[in-house]
Amino acid sequence: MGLTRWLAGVIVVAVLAALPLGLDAYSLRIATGVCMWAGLACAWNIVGGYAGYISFGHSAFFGIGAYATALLMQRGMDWPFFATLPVGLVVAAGVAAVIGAPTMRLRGSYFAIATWAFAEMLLQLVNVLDVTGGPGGLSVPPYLNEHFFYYLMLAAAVIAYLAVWVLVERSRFGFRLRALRDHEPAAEALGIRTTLVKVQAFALSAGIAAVFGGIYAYWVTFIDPMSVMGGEITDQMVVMVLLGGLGTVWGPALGASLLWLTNRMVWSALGDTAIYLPILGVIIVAVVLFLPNGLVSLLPGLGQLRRRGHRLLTGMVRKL
Amino acid sequence: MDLFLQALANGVLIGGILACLTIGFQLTFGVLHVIDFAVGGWVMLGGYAGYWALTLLGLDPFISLPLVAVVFALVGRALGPLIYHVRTSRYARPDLMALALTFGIFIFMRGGALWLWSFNSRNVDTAIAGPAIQLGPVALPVLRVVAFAAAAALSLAVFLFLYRTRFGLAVRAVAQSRENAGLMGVDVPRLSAQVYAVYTGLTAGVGVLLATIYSVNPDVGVRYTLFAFFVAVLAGLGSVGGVLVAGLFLGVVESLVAIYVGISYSHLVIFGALYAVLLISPQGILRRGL
Amino acid sequence: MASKLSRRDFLKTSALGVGALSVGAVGRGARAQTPTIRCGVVTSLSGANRFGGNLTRRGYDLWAEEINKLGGIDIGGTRYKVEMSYGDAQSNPASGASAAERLIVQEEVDVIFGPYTSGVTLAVQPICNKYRVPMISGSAESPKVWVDKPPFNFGMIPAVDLSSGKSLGVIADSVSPRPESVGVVGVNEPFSDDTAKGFRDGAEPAELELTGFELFPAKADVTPVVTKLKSQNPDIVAVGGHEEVLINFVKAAKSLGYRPKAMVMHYGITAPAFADQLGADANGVMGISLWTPGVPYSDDLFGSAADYDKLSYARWGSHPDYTEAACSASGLVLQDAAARMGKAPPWNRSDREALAKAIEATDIETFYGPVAFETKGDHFHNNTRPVPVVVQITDGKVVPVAPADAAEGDIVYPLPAWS
Amino acid sequence: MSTVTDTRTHTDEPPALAVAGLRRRFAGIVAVDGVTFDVDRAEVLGLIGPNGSGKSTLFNLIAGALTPDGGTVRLGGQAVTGWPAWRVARAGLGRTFQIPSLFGNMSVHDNLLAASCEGDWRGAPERARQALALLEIDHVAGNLASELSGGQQKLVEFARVYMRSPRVVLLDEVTAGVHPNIRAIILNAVRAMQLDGATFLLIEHDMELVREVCDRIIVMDFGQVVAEGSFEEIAGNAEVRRAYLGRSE
Repeated sequence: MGLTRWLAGVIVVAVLAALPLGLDAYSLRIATGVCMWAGLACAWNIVGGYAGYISFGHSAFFGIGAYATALLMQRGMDWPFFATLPVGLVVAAGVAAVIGAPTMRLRGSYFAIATWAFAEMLLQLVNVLDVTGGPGGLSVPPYLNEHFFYYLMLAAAVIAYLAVWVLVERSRFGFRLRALRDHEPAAEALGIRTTLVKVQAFALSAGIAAVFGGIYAYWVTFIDPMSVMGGEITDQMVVMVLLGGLGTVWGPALGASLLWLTNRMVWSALGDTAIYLPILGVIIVAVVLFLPNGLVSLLPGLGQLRRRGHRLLTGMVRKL
Repeated sequence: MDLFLQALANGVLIGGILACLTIGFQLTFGVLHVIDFAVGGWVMLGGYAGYWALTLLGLDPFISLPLVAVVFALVGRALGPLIYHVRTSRYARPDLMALALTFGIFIFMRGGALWLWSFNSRNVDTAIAGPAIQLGPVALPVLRVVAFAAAAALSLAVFLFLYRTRFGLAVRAVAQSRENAGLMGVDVPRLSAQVYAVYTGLTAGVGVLLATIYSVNPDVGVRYTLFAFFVAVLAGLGSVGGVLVAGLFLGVVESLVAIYVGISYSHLVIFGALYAVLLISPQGILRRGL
Repeated sequence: MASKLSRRDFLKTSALGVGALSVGAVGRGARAQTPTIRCGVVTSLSGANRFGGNLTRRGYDLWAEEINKLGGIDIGGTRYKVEMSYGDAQSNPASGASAAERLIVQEEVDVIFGPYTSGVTLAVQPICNKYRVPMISGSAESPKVWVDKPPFNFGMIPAVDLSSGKSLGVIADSVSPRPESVGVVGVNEPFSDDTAKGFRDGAEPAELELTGFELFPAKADVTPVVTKLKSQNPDIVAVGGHEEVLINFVKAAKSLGYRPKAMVMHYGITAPAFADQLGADANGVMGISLWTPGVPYSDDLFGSAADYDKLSYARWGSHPDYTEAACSASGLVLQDAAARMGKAPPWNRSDREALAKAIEATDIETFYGPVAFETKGDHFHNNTRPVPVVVQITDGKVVPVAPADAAEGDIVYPLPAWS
Repeated sequence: MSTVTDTRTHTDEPPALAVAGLRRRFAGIVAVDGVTFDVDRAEVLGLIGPNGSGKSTLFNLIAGALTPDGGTVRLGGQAVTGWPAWRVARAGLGRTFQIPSLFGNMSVHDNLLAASCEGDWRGAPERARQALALLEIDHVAGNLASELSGGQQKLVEFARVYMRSPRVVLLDEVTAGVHPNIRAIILNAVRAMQLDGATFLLIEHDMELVREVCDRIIVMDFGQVVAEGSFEEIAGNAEVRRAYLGRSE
């Protein structure tokens, strides 16, 4: 099993790594956006998919990362970019841990409201503060190398997915998470310290989102409250994961790629994306009603195909 | 002191309307166990309905209000079974899937409104206007006073309905225990859809009131969803009685913070308070049964 | 060209479906025969700022249509047509940057006409620097846009800190008895907050006592704001905001029976919606405009300011405001600079750099007014020449009332009680 | 796995589970009202009583899912009163729920592995093999838990308890409504664990089963223990008859 998986993974990553050879700067920008959204969806999925806690406040963590990077790179601070990412990660994870400990005692719907309230509060805060530039936002010293940002987003996304795959699919941590998602009292009865596990998951998820926020700030070179903390960022994450498949490894990547490419196509074809929002709404409703396990559940043959491929491959390896 | 009284009056007038806005939301939670993210969406659509009734039919919003409520009740009656279906489905977390469903509906409403009517605000003018009523040092805008009265009348109607009719008895029974009410012969799916209809109709009606006071644009929904959440959480989710106190409280707090702390901080304070209430007492501070 | 195109498309479609995005790149075959000057417009055609965004687009388009009627821009005796392409910034900085990159890379534009909002402008500036593409902004009024000395960006409208503050002094000096105090409020959003800060900072030079300064969120109920102002009771109330907030503000003031002696707003009251929605209640509200159809300027393409007003009205069905005028004048700047540079299109990287130098040296008069860009200081590349005019709504019309040399009507002060 | 060192010789060792004066009220109703009893090591104690007599609340209080208003719970001499459920579980308590509580979106095998997250993780696959064999569910190991029949779910839930080798096991109506074959498998597993030294407290309505496996029985009504003794003693107890027959269910 492992061999085919790894091989498939390596092929996908190799193709993605070769992508800049065939794309102009603009198309590469879109590919960079796909990587970013795939990473954000992956981050959201840790809490929303694996732990079963719907967060309506993840824009806050994306924003924390973006503001951490932008603030530390302002004149006078002049931090090197890569030094700012761990700061955003740690701050976001810390904030998530602090607010997560009490909020994650709340049952699902309350948690959703609490995270939403938290994100809106933070949005108001950056709007009011002087240090964040208020509504006028912050500029970041530009570094305009589209290949750099593509590879950086790609690397961050690959690391995020690997982290999820290793931590959630392959380790005790994942078993704990999925157990508490499916039946919290039963998980507790098996000795799983659910509140702690939830907080860990929330912090991990927030940290990953913050890293993408940091890269975003450096990439776009300008941030303001609405563009990095607006509710639409959370909306997109939720929809991407729901569409791809809640609590699956590759579902978020699938959902993110499809939605972001659709978004950009609608945008460049119609020159207007007002229609995009109602489409998002319809997708959510349709997925909840008809496809609760997301698009990945439409690929039942996938496992079979993989098994067959694996048999073929191991047979070949043995012959060699 | 004059300023304080004026701020208090502003807060009470708006708070009463916010309380009315939350009643339907609470009924829905009590009976369907669904947190309807789209509550602000119904307010927004109600406001637009009032606008179109005025623009196309020339109806004053206070006349079109019942009409709007009936139309949206029908819409809610059609949508209710879907929500009931998801809530009682065998999904891993039906409560969250139902929340996600209403979230999708909300995005659809907002996006649809943006797409159809774009970003600009619409005024819903009414014949009820004119100078403020001077009550000593306090100026009471006529329109707000009338809207407050209308909201109070609507709230009273809902209470009479809940406590004086057979239907209301069934609603309260289901809110107590869905299983037992079902055993007692209540058609729970049907009743749930009917409650959802009451909720959408009532909320859209309040949307008309709010549109006359402010104006309506596709983005107002988020704000009203926030207010409904706040009032509901403070009152205790599902509690209809606590809503009146919580609504007035929200209105007054927002108004006082705006005057004495700075209006920039009013949202910050509201969100912070909502958050604190959730943490300190998720069951609500004014928790009382339906 | 054709072979390059097919290779590019081939690579794209083969690249894991991302190729599906080459939508913007198709249909670029005929370019080789008649060289044109390719202009990109990056502005918010959707999103929260779509109205302003579409105004800018109208202004840019009107210039392009007019110049193409003459056969295009005259460079060394030959006329080259202008070809416009558009990128929607969705009122979002990241989308603005994407749009700019698409226009530059895929549409190969030579020059960009800038966004409506300052935030998007700030995100597009680095893209212009990277590809050495000049950007002329007919909007974007935040002073922040110019602080970092953007080498390729030029702004037609004086930053709002220059316009809103000065206007208080103009009003104070134009009426009697001279007002003594001003209360300033503004929406906490880009532009509006800069406007409010401009008013605040202008109070002292205008010898007005500042009774209060407060920013409030865009979605907030303005009743408390009005309540507070009423208790402070300044002579002049100055509001920074877009038309929607301004409309709500006037409604709230009326509902509480509050009427200050003067109400000044900045941008927004000249928008048709303001007078339409408020009706008689709009009368008496003052605003600031950097251009009105009555200004005494003219140029060869559009004629006088009044001619421009007529032309624009005929084309779009509404009277232009100063943003549209500044956007149309942006084209005049390009026209003038291209002629002075003297190089026929197609332009390469160094030509575009030369074009930027030429734009920097602009010193012309247009129907919009004189245009010359600062070359040092905090308003680097900002055209600070236009003088703000105080306008007042009288019988539903926007009438310039101060300073005296631009006035077309009498200033109403103090305002009469609400009808 | 377990450490069976001839227990019978140490008669003065503390009881495996000791409950004393346990009390809990909900909004005015006293659900558990001063319950006291001990369970010895490797003993099987049956807990019977009409619906609403407080049995499940008692379970939740012992397991830490609810916090008692008063009284103590000791596991092998260690006070665990008021501990959260996860901590009680780590102290050696295993339980099943009245309504099957499997991790529905995980396979049967993963359900078992999840039980060893906080225990012998390395040995989990081997232990899972044993559990699957003992409860005869090898053939559904790869199935999603939510796709199983009701009886199979009971088996998996039991297997999950078995995974942790708990010293004390609480079983809540573990054979209610299942096929006789499955009932036999569960009984067999109870005996196997009992041989390894596990102690059982089980809520049962199935009197046949109670007679078969329980060493001792306590009867609850209105939140209190109303009788205690062997099956025969209980069967002849007038109090019990009144509790069951005097009140319609």
